[in-house]
Amino acid sequence: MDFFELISEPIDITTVARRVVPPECGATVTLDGYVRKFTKGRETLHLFYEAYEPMALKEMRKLIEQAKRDFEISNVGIVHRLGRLEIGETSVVISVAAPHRKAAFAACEWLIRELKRTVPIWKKEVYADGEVWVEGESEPPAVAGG
Amino acid sequence: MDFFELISEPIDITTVARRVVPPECGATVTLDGYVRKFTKGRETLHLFYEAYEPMALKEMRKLIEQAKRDFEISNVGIVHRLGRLEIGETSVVISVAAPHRKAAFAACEWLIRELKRTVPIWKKEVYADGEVWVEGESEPPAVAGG
Amino acid sequence: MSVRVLFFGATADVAGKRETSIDLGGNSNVGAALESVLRDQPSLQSYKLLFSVNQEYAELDTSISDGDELAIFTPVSGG
Amino acid sequence: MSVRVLFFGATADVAGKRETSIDLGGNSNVGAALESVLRDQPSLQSYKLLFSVNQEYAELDTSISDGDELAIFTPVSGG
Repeated sequence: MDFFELISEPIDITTVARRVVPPECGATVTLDGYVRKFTKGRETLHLFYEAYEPMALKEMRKLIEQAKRDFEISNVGIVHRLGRLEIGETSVVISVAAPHRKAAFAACEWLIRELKRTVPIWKKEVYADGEVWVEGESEPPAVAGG
Repeated sequence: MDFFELISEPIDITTVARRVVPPECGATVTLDGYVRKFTKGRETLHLFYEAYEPMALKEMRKLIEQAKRDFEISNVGIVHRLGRLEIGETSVVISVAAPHRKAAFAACEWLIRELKRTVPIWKKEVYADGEVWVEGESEPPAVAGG
Repeated sequence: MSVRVLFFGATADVAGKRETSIDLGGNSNVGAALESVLRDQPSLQSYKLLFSVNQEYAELDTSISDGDELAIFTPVSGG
Repeated sequence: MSVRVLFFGATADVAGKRETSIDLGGNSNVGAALESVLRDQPSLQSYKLLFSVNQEYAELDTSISDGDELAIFTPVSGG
């Protein structure tokens, strides 16, 4: 019941949140990330997300596997949208269902932090006077095996 | 744009999550609590929630005010459902929008913990062979002014 | 003086009603009101009870005035 | 041996293409492949670059074999 997807259509967060719910669970924590209108005072008109799709899906799968090892959670759903997004539209949803909400909060927070660090997706911000590919601020992941 | 409601109809969590989003924000964290099928191995057929409604709304308002003092968040929405709920239906949704997700996670986790401790709502679990009003496990709130 | 008393959840089931009214002397408090309620509803004694006066959490020594709304309930279990 | 090279986001814009192919001697690694790419695309040098080989993160000393898929990109910014 875990899932990870890259889609080009709008994300319905209720659907994502509901798909991770097993009968024994008590709480789902959902992170809904969306397009900001202002970044450092500059107005964004819209955004464009691009992924290295097969690798992004591999990395999303790894994140879910790691989260399920490290936290007492039942199911994880991750959906990231690609292509052009308007202001306020959801770019990413991460839902974590767990018997106890504490683990769901911790795992969801860990997953979004790691997703931004490891999943090969890039965001282009489009302004009235130009556009910029945003460079991630986090350290790249350590390479297993080198 | 904060809101707090007691409703008897099903809760649509996307709507709740969206209502807290201001243009400057980057993330919304949503806690979706729902009816568990099994509690301590006993099968629940359905649940019933009752509130001391005017006091519950007062306490919900206080929680939001406190959260906005203590965390760097923009908006909070809390919707708690009352009446009969079937297994898997959402009983409570808390959505917190913030410029940075860390504060949204922290505030949402604090809000659900405090809601369960302070907001006068009671849950009745109905089993095949009886029903029980669940007694809260948390300490009652300290009285201001005594 | 007269005080309105509300019950919810378990306390409403035990009391067999959701609301009652009690008469108290002047300068009363939650403790005195509770004693009066328990005379009618001794079964409530076996529950852990919380109180509010006019929809604010209260303790046994919180004072009560004529027309106040006292609620008696078990620890909350919403969420 | 031949290696397929993919670019994304900023690196695709700078390279002016999303994909290319390079020829390397045997027993090569990411560092050698990068040198080859930079000869054609020197502007990439001003970017912080990450690498993957066959869709797994790689470093400069990660070895590359014939037919491998090398990707060159800037730090990711999804979410």
